[in-house]
Amino acid sequence: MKARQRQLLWIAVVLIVVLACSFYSANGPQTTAVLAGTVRAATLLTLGALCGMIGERSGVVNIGIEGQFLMSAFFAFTVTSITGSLFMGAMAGIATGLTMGWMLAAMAVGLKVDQIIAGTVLNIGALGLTSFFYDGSRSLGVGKYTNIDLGSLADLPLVGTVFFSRPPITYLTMVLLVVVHVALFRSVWGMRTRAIGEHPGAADTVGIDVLRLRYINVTLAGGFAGLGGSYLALEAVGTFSRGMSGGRGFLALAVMIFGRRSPFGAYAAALFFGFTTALQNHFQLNSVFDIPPQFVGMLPFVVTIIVVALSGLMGSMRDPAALGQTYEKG
Amino acid sequence: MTDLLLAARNVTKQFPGVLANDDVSVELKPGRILALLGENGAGKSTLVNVLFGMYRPDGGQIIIKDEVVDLRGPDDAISRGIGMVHQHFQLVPPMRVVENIVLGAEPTKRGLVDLDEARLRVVELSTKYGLEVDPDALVEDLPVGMQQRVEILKALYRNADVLILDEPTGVLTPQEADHLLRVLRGLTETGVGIVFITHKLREVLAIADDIVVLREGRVVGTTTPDQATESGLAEMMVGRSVVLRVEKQAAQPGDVVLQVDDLKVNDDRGQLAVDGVSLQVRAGEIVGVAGVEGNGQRELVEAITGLRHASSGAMAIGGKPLTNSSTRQIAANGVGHIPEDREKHGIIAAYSLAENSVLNRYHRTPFSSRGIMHREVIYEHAQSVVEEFDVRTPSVTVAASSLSGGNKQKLIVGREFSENIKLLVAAQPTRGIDIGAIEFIHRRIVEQRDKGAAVLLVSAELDEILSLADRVAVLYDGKLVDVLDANVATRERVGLLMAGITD
Amino acid sequence: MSRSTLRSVAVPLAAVILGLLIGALLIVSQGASPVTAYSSLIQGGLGDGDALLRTLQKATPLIFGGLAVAFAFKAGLFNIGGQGQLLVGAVFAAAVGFGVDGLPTFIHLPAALIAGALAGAIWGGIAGALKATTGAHEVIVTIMLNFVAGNLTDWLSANPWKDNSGNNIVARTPLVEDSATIPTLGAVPVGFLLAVITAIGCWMILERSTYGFEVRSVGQNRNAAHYAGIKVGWTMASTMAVAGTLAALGGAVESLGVDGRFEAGVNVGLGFEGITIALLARANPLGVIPAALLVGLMEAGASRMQFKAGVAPELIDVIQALILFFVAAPMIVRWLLRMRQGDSEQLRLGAGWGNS
Amino acid sequence: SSDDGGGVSGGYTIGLVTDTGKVDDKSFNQSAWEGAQNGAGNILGATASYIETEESKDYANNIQLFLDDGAKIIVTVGFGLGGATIEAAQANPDVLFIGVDQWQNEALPNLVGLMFPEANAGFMAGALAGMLTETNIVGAVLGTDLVPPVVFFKEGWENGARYTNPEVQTISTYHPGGLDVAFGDPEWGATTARQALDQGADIIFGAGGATGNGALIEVAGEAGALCVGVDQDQWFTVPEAHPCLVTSAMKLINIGVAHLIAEAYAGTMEGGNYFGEVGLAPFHDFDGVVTSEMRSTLEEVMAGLADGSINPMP
Ligand SMILES: Nc1ncnc2c1ncn2[C@@H]1O[C@H](COP(=O)(O)OP(=O)(O)OP(=O)(O)O)[C@@H](O)[C@H]1O
Ligand SMILES: Nc1ncnc2c1ncn2[C@@H]1O[C@H](COP(=O)(O)OP(=O)(O)OP(=O)(O)O)[C@@H](O)[C@H]1O
Ligand SMILES: [Mg+2]
Ligand SMILES: [Mg+2]
Repeated sequence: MKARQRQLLWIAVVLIVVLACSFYSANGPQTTAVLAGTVRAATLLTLGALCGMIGERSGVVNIGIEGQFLMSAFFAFTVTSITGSLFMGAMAGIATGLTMGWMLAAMAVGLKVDQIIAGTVLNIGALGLTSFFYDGSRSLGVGKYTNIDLGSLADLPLVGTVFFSRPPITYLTMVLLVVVHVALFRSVWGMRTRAIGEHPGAADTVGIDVLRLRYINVTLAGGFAGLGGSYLALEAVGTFSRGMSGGRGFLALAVMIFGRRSPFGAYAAALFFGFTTALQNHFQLNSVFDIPPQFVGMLPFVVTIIVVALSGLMGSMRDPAALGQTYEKG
Repeated sequence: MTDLLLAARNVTKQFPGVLANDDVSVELKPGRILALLGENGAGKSTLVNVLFGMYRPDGGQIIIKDEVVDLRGPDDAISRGIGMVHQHFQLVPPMRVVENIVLGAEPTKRGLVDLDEARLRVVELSTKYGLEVDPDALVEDLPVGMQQRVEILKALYRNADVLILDEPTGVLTPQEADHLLRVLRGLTETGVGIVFITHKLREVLAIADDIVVLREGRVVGTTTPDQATESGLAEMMVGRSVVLRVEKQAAQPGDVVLQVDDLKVNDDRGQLAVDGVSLQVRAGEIVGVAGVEGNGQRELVEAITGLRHASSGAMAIGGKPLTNSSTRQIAANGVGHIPEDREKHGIIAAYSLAENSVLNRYHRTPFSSRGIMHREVIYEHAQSVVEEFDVRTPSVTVAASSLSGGNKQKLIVGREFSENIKLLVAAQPTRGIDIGAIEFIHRRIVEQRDKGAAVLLVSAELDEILSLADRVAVLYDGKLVDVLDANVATRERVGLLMAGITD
Repeated sequence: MSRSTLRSVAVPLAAVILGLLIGALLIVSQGASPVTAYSSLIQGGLGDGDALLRTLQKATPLIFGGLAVAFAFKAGLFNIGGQGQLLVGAVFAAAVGFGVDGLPTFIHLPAALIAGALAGAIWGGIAGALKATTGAHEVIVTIMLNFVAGNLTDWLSANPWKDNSGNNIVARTPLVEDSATIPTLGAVPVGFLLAVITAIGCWMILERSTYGFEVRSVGQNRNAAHYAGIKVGWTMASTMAVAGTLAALGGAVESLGVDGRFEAGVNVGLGFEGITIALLARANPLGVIPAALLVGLMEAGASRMQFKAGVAPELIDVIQALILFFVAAPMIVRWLLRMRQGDSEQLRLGAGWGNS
Repeated sequence: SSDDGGGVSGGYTIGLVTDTGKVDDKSFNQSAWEGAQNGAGNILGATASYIETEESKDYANNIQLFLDDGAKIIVTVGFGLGGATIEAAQANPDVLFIGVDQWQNEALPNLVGLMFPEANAGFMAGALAGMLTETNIVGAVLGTDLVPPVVFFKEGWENGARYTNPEVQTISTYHPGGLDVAFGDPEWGATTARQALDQGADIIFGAGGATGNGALIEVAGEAGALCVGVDQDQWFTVPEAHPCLVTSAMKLINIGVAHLIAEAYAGTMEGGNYFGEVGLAPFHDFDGVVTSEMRSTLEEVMAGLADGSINPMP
């Protein structure tokens, strides 16, 4: 099965490369635009998925990613607007994410509040607070993060624009993907994290402090959503507006599950979703089909449902065994 | 050399409403094996959990290597050289053997887990103690016997010189159990001290140096194997005399009730687990299915009871073909099923005893009609099951999760026996329960047989098969290697068949 | 009132008070008066017949939405799809409501409700059936279906079912016929009564019927449910269909009893609030009623609060989050009230999450 | 005049009810609110206050709150409030109503619908874009086709571009999601604007609340690309867009509202429809970019639109 999956993966990769190249030779700018849009739309979803993944791997469901995005975007924006420094803003976003993560941990791990409730508290609270305190007269002032070309790589056709001419948080996200992958599957922390998500009792009996590790992980994971919020306000958009996360925290959750709770899986799922989004814009921009935008707009969602169902048929994935359960010692 | 490896001095542990350990004192010296005996709920697990730092005692002292210690948690105990193999394995199923063994004490290289180093050490340990395992296998793919080796290796990896084993043989075949006992003996020769909990008196007499018997949280006796007998120990545990042999008349087999023809069944991973089994069970007889766990027993039972799809072959009950029928249809044809895994299949922990007592017949009259449940009827039914089957519980409205293992089992047996059944499929019906309850359940099974039911008994417990079955079928690698009459089925002969040796 | 009822009411009550107290701090931080704010909030929600009517109207879809989440929880399923289910229910009920005429009320109104309910059953059932047959996680599928439903209903109301009369330029259907309109009795909308009856019905089904037993068994232990002869897949699929029906009824009642038509963008967010309501109610169908009334009251009074005290209506969201937090973390409330810890009062829903 | 929510009983009160949205939305609610404040400022002792509608079901109630408070003039913003406003006007003949973007089929004496020929504004902006583009690709990132003014802006924009530049390729896209998110999704606006830029567009029209603003800000980050705002002079509402904002296709809601308030106060307001002004915002930093040739073309276009010789939506 493992080998079969790997085989399928390679076939998919080759297919994508071949298709991309042939489309590129047919219409360069449009192909570049679609693929660049794909990669771009994937960043936020990936950051959210990383946040959710670390929580779920530790046995804690996080449905508060949406709220974490929104609150972090708000503070990233506000701090940048006050200090005039994008870096300070980005840091503030991460700090906000960590704080939101800590609040989730305090509720779900410390106070043993039901995890779904804890996440919902974050979502409603963030929407309410950011809307309540948002000051429409503020603006970023310094302009948003702009693309950094990676030397001559950026001049390559197609991949240059798609991968090597990107703003900083996008690059950082790609680095973090690798870091989280290595940490999760190779490091001591990762091994223990996976253990407490699958069988906290077993971890406990070998002396791992389950509650403490969950506390730490859920808090840390918030940092990824926080970076996502910074991305949203400082890199993707360049301002704040009420409810600007627009359900992407939930989409990130879907992407995480779809990507089988692994960093690269999630990235692939996010790219896939980003692709359907970019494709749908492409169809409209270039009047490829003459159908109402409402139908074109369904494309990413319908395709995702179909793919999730098909991949379920191909071999269902399993949730971490202890997911959603409060751990009681003894 | 230390004198006392591990000791409890007047340990008291109180749970809400239960005094689980009451002024308990035990001692373990280097190179010795201490056996803890007692019926379900006597406080054995509680005591060893206290010794391992999982629970904090409410009173008394713990002594490790001549030193009074205050254990803050298992890591404290581990760092002092205590290792424990829990009653319910504490392994992470989707992780590799080697990962499970080093978890919590991982060797590292450049900040990452050094699995190569870990693998080396695991192989080294397993050859040294005769505990062969494949370090890269996923634990979830391993049979229980293997999983237990992993548990023991886990303790040894941490340089334990005290090994606590809570009911380690409960899930093993006789061969595996014997092997384990030999391994434990070998360990004591290196100076390791062992605390050993079991319900099997034979094992205690075979291996222990000291025996401590608990009842209702108190030590009721301390003895040694040369002074003790099986019946004496049993009486000390239960507080009354216990019949260890099952009293039964010769079987009076009637018509064929269960007919299985060339059945093939796959396991969870899609591998062929039951490979063309044909079998008959007649009314009024008990057919025991012996076999090392993982040789297709589970899949066979699940296919017969409708929990699992058979890929080919046929199955009929009372002449009615029911291959791949639903559990409900099969039950409706007079089949009672005591499932192997009571927590997984047999009960719903959050449900009350009353709801559990109708778990697979809530949809029938008199428990419900036209889609409406009749709560009074269900309540009364549960009351009668509880009374008749001696389920110890304050009331039938409490959640089943509050019952002890033995009492959960009695509830299930009571439920399955509360109707006239043509066929009883009993899988591991007495696993993990104490002698008193075993005696009770065995008597009930024979009673069913004598009322004319056909009984298919699957057990990893060879003694149970030999004492109950009228015919013994042996499964090996998914195939039925032989069916013996009880009078020719000796321990040795069945044991060899279980190992796949047919001649 | 017995001691135990008193205790079971004490925690939610204290949670509400604590939420309002913290909310008062926010009001003060904005330079407004909490007393004015809260008194106008209550007046706006209960002050007169109109206010009461609006509170009940707002509570109605919240009850349905809360039930849609709570019912699915019982089978261990997390229905985030209330929004989509509500939308399809609303648009199909409206379509039958305006598209057919000449029918007597006792046929037309039920027909419109059933049309909405069916649409919701299908919408929820898709997620359930996919879960049962392919293992597709219901959380993913219901999230995606929300987006699809939003687009679909927008399109329907802007194209085939658009109100082309007079000066309408908006994406909305024509008004439903009188014979399909849910009436109001004084200050009490009949839709609200329907919601209350539905809540009681859900409770009866879950606690007293064999189907409820099956649903709960699947939620508690799928393996044991299978052992007990319950068709696990069918139960999951049907539970999601029931949940979809419940949410859709909320939408149908909005179209037929409150708005008089379906209009794009009008029912936004209603479906998501069901999650809050279900959680506030601790997934108990009967608890959904007071939870929805509380939230409905706050939402009905929010405009007046802004009008009189100048406090932005988003404050309501913050207070809701706080109340939910205090309800879910009863030890805090108990500690404040010096109450003894209850045994197993802690609510557990998340356990249903990790068992796909 | 008071500039926050909260009714002030007594005195001459002007009430404003927003569509679902906030008075600081940098868009039509904000513009209308500015108009109401200006209108009140010109009347001695008058105060203006607002209620922000949370849910469209509250339209009638929110109007009623002002009626109960004795408001003399009530401004309702957005076509969504059309129905509720007509009902309130019929029930309260003594109160004057101004309905922004609300077309009046039948004139009521106390209700005026403030309408704008958005297509004209879009056409002018498009005409300018057609002249400014070097790649001959102009893009539009729009709210939703479910809202007619957005459609008018878009059609006008495309036709205007073609009018001055027959070679031009117009690439436009509506937000593909529901009405609930169409105006509040700057992330999509930005991503889509980028996709249009990557495809070669060098001037982009952002029309759709926060969604459109996202597009403007994205273009601001692209050296050499231009953007066009909508509704108000977005130079002032979206300062982040300064690097690219060449103009905005304005519908001067604030001026229209203030004007109608003055008429209402003076008792000269006539029921029915009133057409407010549309036009292009100043070019600000891009004054030098717009050549005098372009300016004269724009003037011709404006004249043509005014006398009907140019049809912005043929
Ligand atoms: N965590 C707990 N909370 C409450 N009561 C407990 C807990 N653990 C054990 N008990 C109670 O303490 C008593 C002793 O239980 P213990 O597990 O030590 O029994 P045991 O001798 O190991 O039984 P068995 O043979 O079934 O394993 C029982 O009455 C049990 O119900
Ligand atoms: N939280 C708890 N509250 C009450 N009793 C408990 C609790 N946890 C465990 N117990 C009881 O502790 C005892 C020992 O638990 P354990 O898990 O060892 O089960 P057991 O009785 O040994 O059953 P098994 O046959 O499955 O081994 C049981 O009687 C169980 O009911
Ligand atoms: Mg025990
Ligand atoms: Mg036991």
